[in-house]
Amino acid sequence: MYSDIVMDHFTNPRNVGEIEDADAVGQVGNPKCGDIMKMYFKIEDNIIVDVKFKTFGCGSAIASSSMATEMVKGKTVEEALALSNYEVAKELDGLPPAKMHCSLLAEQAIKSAIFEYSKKHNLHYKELEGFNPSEEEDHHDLGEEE
Amino acid sequence: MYSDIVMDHFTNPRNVGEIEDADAVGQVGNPKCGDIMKMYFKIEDNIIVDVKFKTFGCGSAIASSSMATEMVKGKTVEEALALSNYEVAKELDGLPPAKMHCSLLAEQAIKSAIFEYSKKHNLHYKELEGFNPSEEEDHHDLGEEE
Amino acid sequence: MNVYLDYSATTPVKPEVLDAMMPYLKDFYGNPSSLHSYGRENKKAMDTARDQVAKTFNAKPEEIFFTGGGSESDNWAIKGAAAALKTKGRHIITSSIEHHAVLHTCQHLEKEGFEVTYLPVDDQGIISIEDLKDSLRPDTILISIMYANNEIGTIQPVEEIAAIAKENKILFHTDAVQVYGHFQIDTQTLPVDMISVSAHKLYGPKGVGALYLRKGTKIHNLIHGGGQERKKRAGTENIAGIVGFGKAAEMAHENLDAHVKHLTELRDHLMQGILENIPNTRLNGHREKRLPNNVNVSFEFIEGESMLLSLDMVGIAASSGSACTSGSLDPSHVLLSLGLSHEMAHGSLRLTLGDQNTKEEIDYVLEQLPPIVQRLRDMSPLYETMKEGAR
Amino acid sequence: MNVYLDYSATTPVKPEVLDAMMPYLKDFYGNPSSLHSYGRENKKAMDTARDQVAKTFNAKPEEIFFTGGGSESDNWAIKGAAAALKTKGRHIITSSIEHHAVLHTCQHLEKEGFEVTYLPVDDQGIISIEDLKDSLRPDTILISIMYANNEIGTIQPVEEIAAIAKENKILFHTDAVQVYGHFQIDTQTLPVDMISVSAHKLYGPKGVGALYLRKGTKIHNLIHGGGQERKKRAGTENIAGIVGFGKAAEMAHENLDAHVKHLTELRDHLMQGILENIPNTRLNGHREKRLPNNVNVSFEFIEGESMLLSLDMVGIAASSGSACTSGSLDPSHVLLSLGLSHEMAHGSLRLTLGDQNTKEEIDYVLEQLPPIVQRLRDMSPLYETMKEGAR
Ligand SMILES: Cc1ncc(COP(=O)(O)O)c(C=O)c1O
Ligand SMILES: Cc1ncc(COP(=O)(O)O)c(C=O)c1O
Repeated sequence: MYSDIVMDHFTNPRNVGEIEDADAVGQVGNPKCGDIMKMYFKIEDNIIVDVKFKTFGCGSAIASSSMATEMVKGKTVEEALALSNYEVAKELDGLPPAKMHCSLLAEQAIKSAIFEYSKKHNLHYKELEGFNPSEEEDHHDLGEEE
Repeated sequence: MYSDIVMDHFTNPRNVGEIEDADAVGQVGNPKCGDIMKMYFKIEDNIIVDVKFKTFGCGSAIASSSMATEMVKGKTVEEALALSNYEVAKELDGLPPAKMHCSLLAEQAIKSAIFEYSKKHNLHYKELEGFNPSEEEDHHDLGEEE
Repeated sequence: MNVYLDYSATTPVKPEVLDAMMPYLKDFYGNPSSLHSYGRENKKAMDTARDQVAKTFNAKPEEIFFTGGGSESDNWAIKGAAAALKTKGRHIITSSIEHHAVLHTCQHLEKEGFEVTYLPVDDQGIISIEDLKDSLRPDTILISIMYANNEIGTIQPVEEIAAIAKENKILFHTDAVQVYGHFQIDTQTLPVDMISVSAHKLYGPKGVGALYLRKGTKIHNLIHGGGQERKKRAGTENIAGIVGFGKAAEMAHENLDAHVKHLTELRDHLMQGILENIPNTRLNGHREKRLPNNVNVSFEFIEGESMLLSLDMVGIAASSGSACTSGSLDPSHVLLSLGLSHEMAHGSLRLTLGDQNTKEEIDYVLEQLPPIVQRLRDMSPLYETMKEGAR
Repeated sequence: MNVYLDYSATTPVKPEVLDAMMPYLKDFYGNPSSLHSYGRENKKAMDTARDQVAKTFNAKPEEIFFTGGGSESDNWAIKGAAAALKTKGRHIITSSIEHHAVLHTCQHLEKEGFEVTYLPVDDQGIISIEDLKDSLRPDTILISIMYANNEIGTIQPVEEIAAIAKENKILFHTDAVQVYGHFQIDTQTLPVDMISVSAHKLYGPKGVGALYLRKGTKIHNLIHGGGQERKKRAGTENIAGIVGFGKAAEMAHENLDAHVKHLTELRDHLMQGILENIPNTRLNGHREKRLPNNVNVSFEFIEGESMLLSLDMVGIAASSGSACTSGSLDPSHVLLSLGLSHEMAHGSLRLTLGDQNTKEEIDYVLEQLPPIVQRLRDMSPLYETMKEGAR
């Protein structure tokens, strides 16, 4: 079902944990859908110098968090904001269709954290235009019946 | 499905044929239901001295005809009239439920022939009271649905 | 000699098919819906089988839904379409010679308020395209006409029917249980919406079938429940059966031409041998538009069951349209629809061939059959009457 | 070590069962409806299987109808009763924790104009008899309540329900798929009208089931067509499957007591081991009124799929009520019906035992599970929040 890379990131997730004095924290998802992702960022001179996550969720949610944090570490804030869930899924060697929303959650956790950061520091990122962290998406595939 | 006795009477039917100068002939059944039985009797001094049959029908119809003719041969007319289809079926070591009507057909072929005989010779048999050879019975088991 | 000539009733399972099934009866017992590795193996096997079956129809795997057999597929297609479209209309068109799985389903729907036109057939068993056109109504929602008949082997003008259905935007279902494995059905060129097939007619296991459902065709479920078969057919999957079906379907389509050629030769030899050597015999069904493995004849003056019993005693397995073989009142509705008298319908014999049959077997049948027919005729009061009439 | 703990999803086929099936996959391929000897053998085998299953219910063979599985049996019983009785009434009573084969069927009937009462359950998963009585209406035609639940193992007061149904002359159907092979169901003493069972839950093959239908109970057919199963369920019979089912049913009922004792011991060992060693864990379902092979627990703060994956990596096969295992939006309707929060429902783990399990295996699970739970909790933001709250 899952690629070897997903299984590797699930078994040995990178960047698990918290950052006590984080510059930005973002949390997305809700327990109803079975996924909550929380990301902590340490940002210096517009560079993401450290990132950690905690995830309540399925295997692909954990792997997506792990991969996404790896992908933004050391990047500029703008670069992090430009990361799309498709890139995360691609780096994971693919996700099952029903699990694509997990990668989206990772993308949104990053955006949500930086959104908070931009508010605090009065910064403006055009990648965040229209982004609303409290907007809950109905991201599950309901499948088809009758 | 069929007992050995049925199979024996089907494979080597006794008394197949016609009697040219029969004293009584009876035919029952109709092609719609897939069974027609015709019996020929030679009767002397109230004794059935010879009997033959012809049957269009399934294995149990042929076996029932064969067995019934054997059972009435050498008997008095009254004894022949007293023969019930259950006795024929029993002698055959049983018939499948859906095939019991075949034995009934044999009983009726005998009655029908003797009915004709009684008419011709102006005889009266109490066993034939109420018997009507042209009355067609809906003897098939329709089974159950819904 | 033992000669099985009842392949249209059911076929043996090919050894290769059974080999493919065995691991799923033994080691891989997981539920394919499960997440763990016991289930994952089975999920893969199901995917392979679905691909195999899809390929035979030149279809997408998502268009194949596994069922518990041809009857379930027929019921699902017809009831499912009727339920989904009942607000659009309540008229269904079928033929008078369908398999009972279609016929009784339609009769059931009549009780539920649908109207059904049963198209008559000509004396060879073919519907008239004119009749079909005439029977179309604005509220017609479904045409269900079988590809080939299971008793007499007659093949319907399916391309024309499909074209008419498409033109009039009416769903078209075909029961292809008897042609599957004999003809290539190409869903890219034939505009059919639903096709019923069954594994045990093409050397697969019993109790598995499939419904081809063209992408976008919306019908209601027949079996509600779990999310199996993309939420369209509930129930833990019969994995071994499905794997066997996939393998059987693949094998059948690998050498379709050789298979059909072999069968056609044997069939024609058998058919001619019977018609030439046994008088008062009629071929039932169309001479050319006919399944390559079907011979159906009626012998006057005798009844089918006694013929089958006699054949069975010399090792020949066949079937008959006589009511006496089924315990029902009337002989085959198919034979009666051709215009046969009850006697002739009762006297029918169906011999259906398969991969394993040989010319020697057919010769054996041609040797055994005439004396059997003669023996039964000699016992028949109808034959006697005929002879007397001729005197 | 490989430990299969998903017996409620499906069981392996017993070697004796497979042995019984093999001749019908190989040599005896005839259609049991056929007259010739190829078919007659199979007819006999079907009769034997029917006797075997009938015996387990202390019922008559004529009361057993083979189907394509538990889901089909459920659909047939409910839709068949609804259709047969719709002129009498249109109200059906069921529970909120039925298997989807019952639940989705009832929801489907609602769309067709029936009214359905879904009885709630208490926090252990048991319906209230008072609720049931209160929900009765003059137009109630059917009560369908499962014998035991497939996820949490809770057993319903079936005797009381049956008595109420009988008193009020309402048909009573029970989905006994999960209890079959664990408990003796005696139809002579339990006044139930219809019972659904499935072969692959008691070491038989997948894709076969049965409906017990009390003599005299009139329901409509689900699958119309040929005259199989005494004209009540059409389709060429899955003989090998049916023979295997008969054998499996017989074997299961031969040593029911020893089997249940073995399972109960292992279950209690596993249950206690988990509850005692892993904090913030809740047992789902009733402690005593419970299937002998079912353990269902919720671990706070973690999600089920990731638990299953982790267990699978150490060779343990289990299942979960998390939505993430099924791709649906909501976690198990059963767990939510108990009053569990979404988090707790997502964090459920179902371990279901079978004949093959040993104490060593359970010890292995008890050794592997705590660190897996801890590792996932350490990754969970919910666990973090809880700890912060406690600080
Ligand atoms: C309680 C219950 N009912 C019905 C079913 C459906 O049975 P089947 O998978 O044989 O269709 C199952 C198992 O999946 C079950 O556990
Ligand atoms: C034309 C046709 N349709 C449907 C069926 C039913 O298929 P199954 O026996 O697999 O249910 C058959 C065979 O019995 C058939 O010949």
